[in-house]
Amino acid sequence: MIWYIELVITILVIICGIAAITVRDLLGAAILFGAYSFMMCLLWAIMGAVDVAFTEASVGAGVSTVLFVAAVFRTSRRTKD
Amino acid sequence: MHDLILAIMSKYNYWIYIVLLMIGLYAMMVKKNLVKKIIGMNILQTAIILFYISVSAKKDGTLPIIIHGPHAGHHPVRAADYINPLPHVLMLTAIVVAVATLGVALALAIKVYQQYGTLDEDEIHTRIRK
Amino acid sequence: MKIIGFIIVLLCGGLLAYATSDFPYWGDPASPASMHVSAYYIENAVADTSVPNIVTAVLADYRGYDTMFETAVIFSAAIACFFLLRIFTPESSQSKLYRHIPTGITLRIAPGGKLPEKSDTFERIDSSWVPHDLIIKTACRLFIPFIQIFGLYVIAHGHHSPGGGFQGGVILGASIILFAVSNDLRSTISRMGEKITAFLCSAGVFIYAGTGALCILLGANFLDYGALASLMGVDPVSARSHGILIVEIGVGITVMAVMVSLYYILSSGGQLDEGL
Amino acid sequence: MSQQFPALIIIVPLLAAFFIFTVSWINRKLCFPIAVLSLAISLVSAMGLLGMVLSNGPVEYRMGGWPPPWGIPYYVDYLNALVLVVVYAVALINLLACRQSVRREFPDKIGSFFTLYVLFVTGLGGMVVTGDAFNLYVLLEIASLTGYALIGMGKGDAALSSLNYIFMGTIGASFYLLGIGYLYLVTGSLNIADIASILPGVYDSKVVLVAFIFCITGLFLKMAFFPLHGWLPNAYTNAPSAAISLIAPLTTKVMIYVMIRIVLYLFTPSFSFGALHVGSVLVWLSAGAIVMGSLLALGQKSLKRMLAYIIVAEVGYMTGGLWLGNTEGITGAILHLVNDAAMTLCVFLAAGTLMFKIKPSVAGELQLDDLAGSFTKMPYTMAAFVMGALSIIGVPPFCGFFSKWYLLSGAVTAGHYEFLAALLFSSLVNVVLFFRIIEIGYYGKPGHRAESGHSIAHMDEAPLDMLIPLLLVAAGLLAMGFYTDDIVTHVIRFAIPAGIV
Amino acid sequence: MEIITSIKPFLAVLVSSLAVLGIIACKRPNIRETWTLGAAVLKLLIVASMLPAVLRGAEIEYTLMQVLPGVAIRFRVDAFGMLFALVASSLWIITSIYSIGYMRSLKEHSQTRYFCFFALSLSATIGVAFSANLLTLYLFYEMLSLATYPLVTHHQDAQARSSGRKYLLYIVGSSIGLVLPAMVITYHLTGTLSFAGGGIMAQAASPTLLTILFFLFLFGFAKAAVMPMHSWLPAAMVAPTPVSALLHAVAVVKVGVFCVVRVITKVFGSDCFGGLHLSPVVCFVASVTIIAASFIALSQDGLKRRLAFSTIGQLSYIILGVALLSPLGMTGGMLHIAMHAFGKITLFFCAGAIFVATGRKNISEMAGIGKRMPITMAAFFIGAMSVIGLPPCGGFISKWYLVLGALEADQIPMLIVLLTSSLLNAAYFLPIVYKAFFCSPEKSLFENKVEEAPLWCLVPLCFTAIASFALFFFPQPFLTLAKIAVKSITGGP
Repeated sequence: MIWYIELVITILVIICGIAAITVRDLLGAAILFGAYSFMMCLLWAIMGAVDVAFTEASVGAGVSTVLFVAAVFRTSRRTKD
Repeated sequence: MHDLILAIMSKYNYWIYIVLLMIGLYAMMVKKNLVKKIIGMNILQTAIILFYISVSAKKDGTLPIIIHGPHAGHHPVRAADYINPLPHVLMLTAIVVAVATLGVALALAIKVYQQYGTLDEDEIHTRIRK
Repeated sequence: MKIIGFIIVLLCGGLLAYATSDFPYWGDPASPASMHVSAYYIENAVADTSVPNIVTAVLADYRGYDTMFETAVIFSAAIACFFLLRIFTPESSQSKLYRHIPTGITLRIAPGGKLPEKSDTFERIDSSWVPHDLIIKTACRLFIPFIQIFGLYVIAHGHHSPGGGFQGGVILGASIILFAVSNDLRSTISRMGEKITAFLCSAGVFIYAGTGALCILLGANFLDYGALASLMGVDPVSARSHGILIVEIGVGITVMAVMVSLYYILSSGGQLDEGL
Repeated sequence: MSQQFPALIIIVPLLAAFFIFTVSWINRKLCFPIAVLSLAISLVSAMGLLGMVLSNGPVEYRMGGWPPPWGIPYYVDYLNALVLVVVYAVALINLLACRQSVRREFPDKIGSFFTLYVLFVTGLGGMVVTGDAFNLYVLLEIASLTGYALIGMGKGDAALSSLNYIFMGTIGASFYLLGIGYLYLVTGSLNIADIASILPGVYDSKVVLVAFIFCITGLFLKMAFFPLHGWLPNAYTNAPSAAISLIAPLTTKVMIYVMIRIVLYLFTPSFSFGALHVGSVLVWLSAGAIVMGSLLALGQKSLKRMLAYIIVAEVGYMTGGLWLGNTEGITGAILHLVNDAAMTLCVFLAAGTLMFKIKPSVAGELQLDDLAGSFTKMPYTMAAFVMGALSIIGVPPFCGFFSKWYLLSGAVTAGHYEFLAALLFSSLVNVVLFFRIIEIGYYGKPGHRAESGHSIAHMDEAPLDMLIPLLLVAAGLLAMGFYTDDIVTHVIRFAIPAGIV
Repeated sequence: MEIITSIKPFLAVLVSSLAVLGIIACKRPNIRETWTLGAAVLKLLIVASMLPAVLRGAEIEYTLMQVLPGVAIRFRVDAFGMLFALVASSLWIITSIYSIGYMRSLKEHSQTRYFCFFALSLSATIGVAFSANLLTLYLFYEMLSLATYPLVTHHQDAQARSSGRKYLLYIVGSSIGLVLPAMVITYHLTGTLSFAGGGIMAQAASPTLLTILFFLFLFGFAKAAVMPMHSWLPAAMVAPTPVSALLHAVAVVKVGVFCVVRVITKVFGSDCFGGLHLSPVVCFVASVTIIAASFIALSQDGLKRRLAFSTIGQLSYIILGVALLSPLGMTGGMLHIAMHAFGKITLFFCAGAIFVATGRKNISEMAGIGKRMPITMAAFFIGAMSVIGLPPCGGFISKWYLVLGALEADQIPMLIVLLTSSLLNAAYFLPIVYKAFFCSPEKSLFENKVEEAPLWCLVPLCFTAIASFALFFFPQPFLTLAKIAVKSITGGP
């Protein structure tokens, strides 16, 4: 029952990961990275690592994204690759 | 053939983490934009965390929190019932290290931008040569 | 470069895949990783520390030394950002924007120019100012207290449920960051200044390491909370549990302060003047 | 109290770091004394620890009172007691020397500088004494993070090169973490001694092989072994001189110590030298590293950059010495680790002192030509520099000669004549390098820089509190040369595990 | 043979290094030079005080410190080392007196540095003479190379720079590139580096390896100026004359020869050396050097350059004598160290005196100078005779022993070489004397009243001239020392 949810999340993780390093807008990349972290944290929650998932949700999907946005806001969104 | 499928299916988390690690490494080596490199760095670290978590997983094991409280019966704790907690602990530390590195890297990226006015490595190098 | 990088990446991937064929099956309870050390933790955590959440027990007691340095890593990250990016500029050296609230006119005060006197008709605004959305502001004001209470709960309840000092600290820090995002940086800093965050940064880790050092003074090894029993007047096992709580609080304080100060420095590019 | 020494060497600087940062908001003048005091206490306890080890064997300290492998133990044996003393001595001497230049370079960030400084030393010290593979990773990250920050504050392209260093360093650390994870997968333990005891059962597993490859590759990245040295020269050239004279002597050396620890004590010699046959390959690689490092150093115009490439070559010395896999070679590697820390400290301190007095013609980078006439203007600094140079060249009775001697005889014993040739080659290249500098300082007339827009009139001997530590180190080079045999017979001989011919 | 343990050898080495502190400390020239002279005299006294014991056949030993397993920094005074130390330390006094006069009358710059490194190089020389094993030898050898660099390049101009480069390239390059690996291999083969009467190499390895090792040593000690490692010596003549006099007629070059002799006699041992059939090869190399150097010397016009090439030739006499492996030949070779030192230093002093008085360096400009500077040129004549090997001068004795040695080893070609080279020596020295005395001087010598050099310069050269004259009649104690040394090597009666 649970396995295809896991499969979907797995695929989503990889997609988000690839998207985060390919989109040509750094703000978008930051947001995609947040999504990636969140998917990752779901994956870990499924594997039973609740503490790690909790941390990743608050750090990876939360603070890291904010820091990325702040940094992009201080520099520039423009990128060639 | 069948057991090959089995081998692949039974270890698919490991394949995922390898793929993610390759993505992160690729981004760090090939991408020219510094923030992209930093994102790649984080993907690399999360990939390794995923590996550790996969190591810790146990079939039909429950969360590493001992059943307790008034309703808990007093049956002995068996290690096979609970997911291996040690990698979780290590990975909590690793996540912290990751975010710390991220902070410093972003600070340096901002400093670089203040200095050269761009985040693209090639442009920075042309500016240095000038 | 692209090609070389790609080759190296493939090499690493191939190497890892090559090793994977010798891995034990996924989730195999008999794999050596699950047998040797971790089994001991699972079976004895409650007896040793009376903390049901094994992760917390291992994190803060068995491997408490790691966790102390994990906190020190965070701390040093904050120092590093401060050291790298902080720019001390005198107040009157950059031009400022003021907005006349009744008319909505924005006036720019040149460096060294005379500032309007403190009154509610003028408000200082950022250079990249957008009119604040009332709904967002109010909603954030409503949420923040509950977020913070939840953060405190996560810290305090780490013994029995997922969570602990680190997660709770991040949540607390996130709440403050949320406030800074919904309002502006200056008003946040006026509530929680740079010195306070710096002090909290050191204080948290100081609590952690100090607890350990206290154990040394009490004649035990470093971080051996059992020695605190004589101070607390409880048996060593629950003394360990209390000690874990203390260090979790320390971790929480540090992490919160660090997250906030990281946000301050990064979002303002070092001036701590205009934020996101 | 003496049984708490292993904790004290780490705890005192750690607490001091937090204290310094808090105090710096109240009174900046207090930061320096606190830092000196804490490092002095650690140095004393490190020496006491060495004494304990010498008198009654290795010491074990259990953090939190938990017995290994469940808790995190500290094992202090002959090897890391020695390295520990070196680390803290270098850190303290450099700290004493760098006060003025810190005041000049970061007037309003003194507090955070000293905090980072002390944290960096703490990380290195912890790495040296810890007996837990994962704890080593955490400490490694502390040392690296503070190192990035210290380097990033330099002039010129410091920020960029430091960012580059972060990327390389993180890849290296992650590889190390991955390798440890693989080992954990097959052994289920993180304690170095415990892993070493379990490992022989699974030598033939591919996992162990890959774990070995990733650990060593990560460490090579961190220690700038030749093909992976790209980050080092830029980072070391642009770093502020107060920081670099700490980082350059210690970082690579401690990483080499970690490699020695991993190779000899984690994957025991029977695996490293016996089961897998990479020894001679790595010796060839290090011979190449030595030659390339020396050649690249020849091409440099900037003083620090040249010294940085010399470090790359020296890393080759020690790696090769370890992988020769015989007693002389490993003795040479360990001895050279100790000596090279002192020699590098000496030359980098001298370079920092010169930078303190001479205004470089290129921003932030002291060119070789800027040294014209320095012998007449700053005789004592240059004397110390020459002593360091002679030690690096390997002239008796300076300590550099004896470690090189052990390496050479190890190469002869193992029959690796290419390594012998590489060592001699780099010695000759060092002669050329340093006498080029000495010629410039000796023949060059200070006046001729006047038309290039720099008046050297203000150039004179450095202040005493920079000069005294420098001369102290220079004298230490001689002393260590004379007492080589004591170091070897009383310490290093016991540091080499049994089973090495 | 009795072994006396005494700190004296170490003191003899140390004393001039300690004098350096005094020289640096005081700024006033007079006190500075007092320090130098005092140290020189003290050194000579210490060395001389060990003479009786050595003449008695004893050896004095002092171990400073153990540095490598089985290898210590150890001093050991035997007859041969005593001979060399005696020569060097006695000539140091004279040279310091001379250099005081020279430096002052030419008003050279940075004399403090000059005297410091002079003292340092002297202690290095004595250290080489007294060293008891290869490591100590190598230590002081390197110290000498580095300490003489500032002396050679004293003038700090472009020429000095290039010559200094050449000097370092040859000396340090060869010692690191050739001697160091040779030492390491020796240590690996034999497990020790200390000198022994019969050598330490006997049957230690295959003859090929031993032969290679020997040539590494022979050419590695480039200070011996065996061709093709000779061309640093003429280049080093840019140094001030006292430096050339002491270092390039006595200390540096003789140290090189000394090292080679030590390697032949004490590391390989005469038996092993003869067993490898190296003797004819080395004799051949040496004789080629002798003849070629003499011919080149003929073509040199610069006085100091001519002296330099003559030195190259004379050095190979010593190597030749020892390589003959015949007792008389060895005696002659060792004796030649002393004899040639006195003769050659006289010549250099004269060259310096002429330069001080007239500022001339080339032989072609010295016509009739003898009429103006009779004493100097008389001394020059004596020195020349001694170097050529004509009686009644010290040089004759050593050369006589060499000839006898060649006969004893019935190496007739070597005999021919010796005689030819003597003729060549005469050919390149006597014309100078002839021109100086019997050619009509050119005007300029009369116009700017050329006088004898100042007394500070004149007295030393007269002294050395008389000394090399007297050594013909009283070759003691050098002859005795040489005989003892040879006996200790060959073990003969």
